Amino acid sequence: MGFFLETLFGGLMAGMLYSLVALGFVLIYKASGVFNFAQGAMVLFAALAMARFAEWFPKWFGFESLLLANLLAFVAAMAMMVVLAWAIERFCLSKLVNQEGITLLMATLGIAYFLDGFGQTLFGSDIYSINVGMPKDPAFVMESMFEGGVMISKEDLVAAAVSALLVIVLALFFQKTKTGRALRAVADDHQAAQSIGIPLNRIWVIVWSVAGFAALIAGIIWGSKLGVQFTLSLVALKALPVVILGGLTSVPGAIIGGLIIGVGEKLSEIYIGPMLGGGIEIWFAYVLALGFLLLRPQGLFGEKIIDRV
Amino acid sequence: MKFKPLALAATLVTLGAASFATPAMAQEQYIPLLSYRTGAYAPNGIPWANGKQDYLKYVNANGGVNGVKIAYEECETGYATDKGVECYERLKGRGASSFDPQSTGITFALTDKAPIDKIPLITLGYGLAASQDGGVFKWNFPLMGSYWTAADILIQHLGEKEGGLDKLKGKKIALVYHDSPFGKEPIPLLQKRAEMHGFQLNLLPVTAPGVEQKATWLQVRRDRPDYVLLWGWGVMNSTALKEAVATGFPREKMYGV
Amino acid sequence: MLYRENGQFKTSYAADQQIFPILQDRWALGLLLLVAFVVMPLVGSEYFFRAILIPFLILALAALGLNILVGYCGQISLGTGAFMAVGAYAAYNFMVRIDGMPLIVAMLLGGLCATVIGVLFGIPSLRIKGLYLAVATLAAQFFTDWAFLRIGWFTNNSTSGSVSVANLNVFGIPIESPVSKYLFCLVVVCLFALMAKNLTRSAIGRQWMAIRDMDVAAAVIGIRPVYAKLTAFAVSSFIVGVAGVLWAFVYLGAWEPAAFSIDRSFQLLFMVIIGGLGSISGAFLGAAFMVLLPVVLDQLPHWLGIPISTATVSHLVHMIFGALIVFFLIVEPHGLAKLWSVGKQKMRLWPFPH
Amino acid sequence: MNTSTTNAPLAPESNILLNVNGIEVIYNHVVLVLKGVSLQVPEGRIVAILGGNGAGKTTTLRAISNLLKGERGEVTKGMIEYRGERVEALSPSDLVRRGVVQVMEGRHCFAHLTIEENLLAGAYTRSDKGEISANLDKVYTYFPRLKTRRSSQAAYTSGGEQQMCAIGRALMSNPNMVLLDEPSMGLAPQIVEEVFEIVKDLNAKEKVSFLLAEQNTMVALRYADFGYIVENGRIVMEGAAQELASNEDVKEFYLGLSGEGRKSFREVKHYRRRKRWLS
Repeated sequence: MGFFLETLFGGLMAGMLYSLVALGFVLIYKASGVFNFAQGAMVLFAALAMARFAEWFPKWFGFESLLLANLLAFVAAMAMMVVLAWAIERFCLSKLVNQEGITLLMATLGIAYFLDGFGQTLFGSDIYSINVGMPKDPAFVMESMFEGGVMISKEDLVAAAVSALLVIVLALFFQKTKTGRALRAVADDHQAAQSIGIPLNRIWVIVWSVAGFAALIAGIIWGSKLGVQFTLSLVALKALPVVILGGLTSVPGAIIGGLIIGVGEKLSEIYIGPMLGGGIEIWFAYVLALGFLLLRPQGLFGEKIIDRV
Repeated sequence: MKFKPLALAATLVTLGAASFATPAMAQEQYIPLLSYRTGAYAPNGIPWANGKQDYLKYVNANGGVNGVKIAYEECETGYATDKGVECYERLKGRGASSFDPQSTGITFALTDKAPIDKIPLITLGYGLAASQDGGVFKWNFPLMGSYWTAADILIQHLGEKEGGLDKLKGKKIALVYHDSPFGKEPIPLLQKRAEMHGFQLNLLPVTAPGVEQKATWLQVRRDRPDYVLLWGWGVMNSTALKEAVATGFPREKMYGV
Repeated sequence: MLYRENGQFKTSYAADQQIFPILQDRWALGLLLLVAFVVMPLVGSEYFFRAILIPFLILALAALGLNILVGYCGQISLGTGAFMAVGAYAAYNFMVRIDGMPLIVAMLLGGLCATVIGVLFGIPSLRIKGLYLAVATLAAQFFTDWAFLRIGWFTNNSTSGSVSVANLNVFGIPIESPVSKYLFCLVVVCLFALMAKNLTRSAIGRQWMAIRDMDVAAAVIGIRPVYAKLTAFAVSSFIVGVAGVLWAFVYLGAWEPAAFSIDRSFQLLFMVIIGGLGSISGAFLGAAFMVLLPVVLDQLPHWLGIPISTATVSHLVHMIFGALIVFFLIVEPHGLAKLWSVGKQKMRLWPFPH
Repeated sequence: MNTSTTNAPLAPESNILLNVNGIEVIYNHVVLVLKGVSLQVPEGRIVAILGGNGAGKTTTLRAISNLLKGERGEVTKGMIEYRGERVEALSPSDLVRRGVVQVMEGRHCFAHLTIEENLLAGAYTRSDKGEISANLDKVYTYFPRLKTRRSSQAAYTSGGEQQMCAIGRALMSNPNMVLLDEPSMGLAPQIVEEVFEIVKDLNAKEKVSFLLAEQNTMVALRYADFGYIVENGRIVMEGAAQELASNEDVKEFYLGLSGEGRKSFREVKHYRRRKRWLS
């Protein structure tokens, strides 16, 4: 039982991180109807920038404070993400207005390739570490109930809290503000939004910057857990089943979906995996999501796909 | 019409190949180096590629091998088999005297081609374990032992530590391995050893590229093995260490290749 | 000027409905086939065959298969690599387990197995649409990756999970030399291209396109979405499966599941989109673009004699590649084939602009 | 650039709000759709562009509101002036700020937003909270139906309600001039009348000028002050609405009324100029 709980918690925490990446997908999809495959590359790019700047700034400017280095690196990395958002809008999206979803999807794959190459050219392709002072050691709770207690990683707890906060802020932003409403309008119909005077380019820069921010947070958390390296861009693949499970357009969906996938894959790996030879978590998440989709084609929380002929 | 760009490129490629095919002169041996400085395995690939080049430079600086200098050229594979095959095809025409594919997967793909082209495949501490027997793959030359050697050394070391191989009886050893041909190579040997010495072998695969190990280490924590053999590559190793710390598994009981 | 069809009259329906109604197109195609079948084997170098032409042909075939699904029927799939893998491993098993199994039969059987799996994973398409479906097909990708790695039976219990084939022959002719491999692929690709072209011109092809353009409206006029979608999945994965067999047997010779990873799926989807959705020649153009570009970019510094580390080159190739993809999408979202046909249209009207 | 003399039959005292002069539009660098269209909209009037499918009505509106870019089209010749200012280079959003807003053909409501959210989204260019809520009230008084459906998702409302929502949404930006594309499309005759009544009302009470593109010539001419007939990318006829409605050719071809009963299609007149070869 104690072990089950541990697995459950482990899954929840992993799921929280998937949610963070999934959030980036949802944001961009909601506001521009683009299924952004570059989200993983953005996470990698942001994390690389963060890790390397934190390493370089103290050398360049000759100070030693870790806090200051991290702060400056965070600001610099965020600035890069905004510039990136602007560049993507300027050189790519603005020229692809009104194209079909699949064309936009391909364009983001192109962007992903570009970012992978660009990030590694700038920052190198070795493993780098991000140290933002997250606690590394495990904590044990409920020791009275189970032998050896239930182990929870403190790092995961911090990560979960940060993600939860981010999600609440974003949900409010979308539902309550004028810009949020404009973002949703743009997602529904580019042209109509344009016709009533919503400037597409500005909206897109905003939303890609916000997604860049989500990517940066995700990158920092993953990076400080596991180190920053090229493979970080593959976490996007882990987030995909989350997005389809939760629904492409739902911020809470990304969170709940992440948790379900996280828990589902860890439990399946540990309890079903050995029967099948292990390593099943990679496809289990997808099959789980697929199963859900057969019941609800728009995902758990997605907006109903409305077809009027 | 479709072939217009192709034909153009064809001329380009042949031109390129012609002008750069350094003929293997008597005083020079040409060795293509397949390396991977990009992709998921770059953290291992970069130092390896650098090291090899440094060594070749060192050999050349000391007058080469019996006066024969070594010319080398790098080709980036990104650890992908088809890129590796392309590199092989491209570089073999330039008079390659041997190939070091630097990847198990590429070695597999080239094993059938090498005998036809009569180019030795030199695998330094990786590649097909079965090629240890020179009769099986005549053009494969494993140096420095193979994965089997490595696995065996690990078991012997554990035996020593416990005070004799027979002391391994009843112990639990977990193999956390990269789920690919590379990671699976040592399994037959370890299974044999497990039979011989009566220890229990738990196989825990980690899906490539190896960033997702939470479940694996949770299993390690549940099973509490006496030793963990880590058969990882690239980013998998650093992740494994971090996850091990996060689950509180003692580092001195982990052995990596 | 040269490209003008004045004076070419169609005197029968058959003439009006032929695949290439314009005389110049027929000439061009004939010339192309002549070059492919006769000139190339005479002049091509080994590197050119092994590293460029063979992968180009095989990937073009796979892209062709994918284009039927994506371009003609509008069902996005990110699991193409998986269907290739199914074809390859199935054919491998037929070869290993049945003595004297001819290569062609194994190849077609491999394609059939891919068809079955393709239809199986196509079933969700009846309920799920668009991007949701795209991601759902990833399930096929990851599942087959895992299955071929993990289930020993598929790989004939090879300890490492890597399998190889040797001594290929067709009707007793060995397929070993680069030229014979090339010609074999070329024949297969030509046959399948002809088949695909005709399929898309037939009733079933029109059904696919109707479903693609508006499935509800198509259903209303009596097209069964179930039938149309599943046949598209079946035909597509059959072709893709055969391409998988060629990729594994003819190009690689020895392979592991990583040869059919998700990167392959993306690569093929790129080909289809860059080449042109819903066009047969688009598959070839896209494949040519995707195969040649990295090779050329990779060697460019070498030709120019710029000393630059291979890692940087590789990163730069990634960047240029990504940028070019975006560039092409901006220039012509409907792919190279569309660019080509716009060019043709202009040539027909030249020198008058409109 | 004083070509407006060629077609300025309007009373000289009326103040020209929008002046379109000889524009050509090419799609995708290949297809020439508008071949020199000129028209004017005086302040406070309703002007209709009439014509069949593919005549170039929508393209004209989009050229004015600068929504062509998304369709890969561009204005290659001619000029567009709004209150004497050249506006071809402005973004759609700048135009909305200046008071020109388009209601697109086929309504284009934001399907997943509620009616009220749709309306509020229309006020994106306005930042004054009081103004926005006043506008919202105004829209609700003109379109009482919308008020009853304010919290339902736009996709689930009827076609007429969606059209009203689209017009209402445009009004939220407080425009001087509304470009109205095919308001009658897909609506029941009764609803069409209702929509046009409201348009007339808005024109009379709020002094909003309308440029509307319409296939339904009969209704359009009844509510408009002035009309242009477009065929094949050219203006072929223009005049005050009553004049047009009483013109025999217009009656015959666009209104389906003719003095001598039904005619065969062979005798139907087309207002095409002599066809250039290879046009």
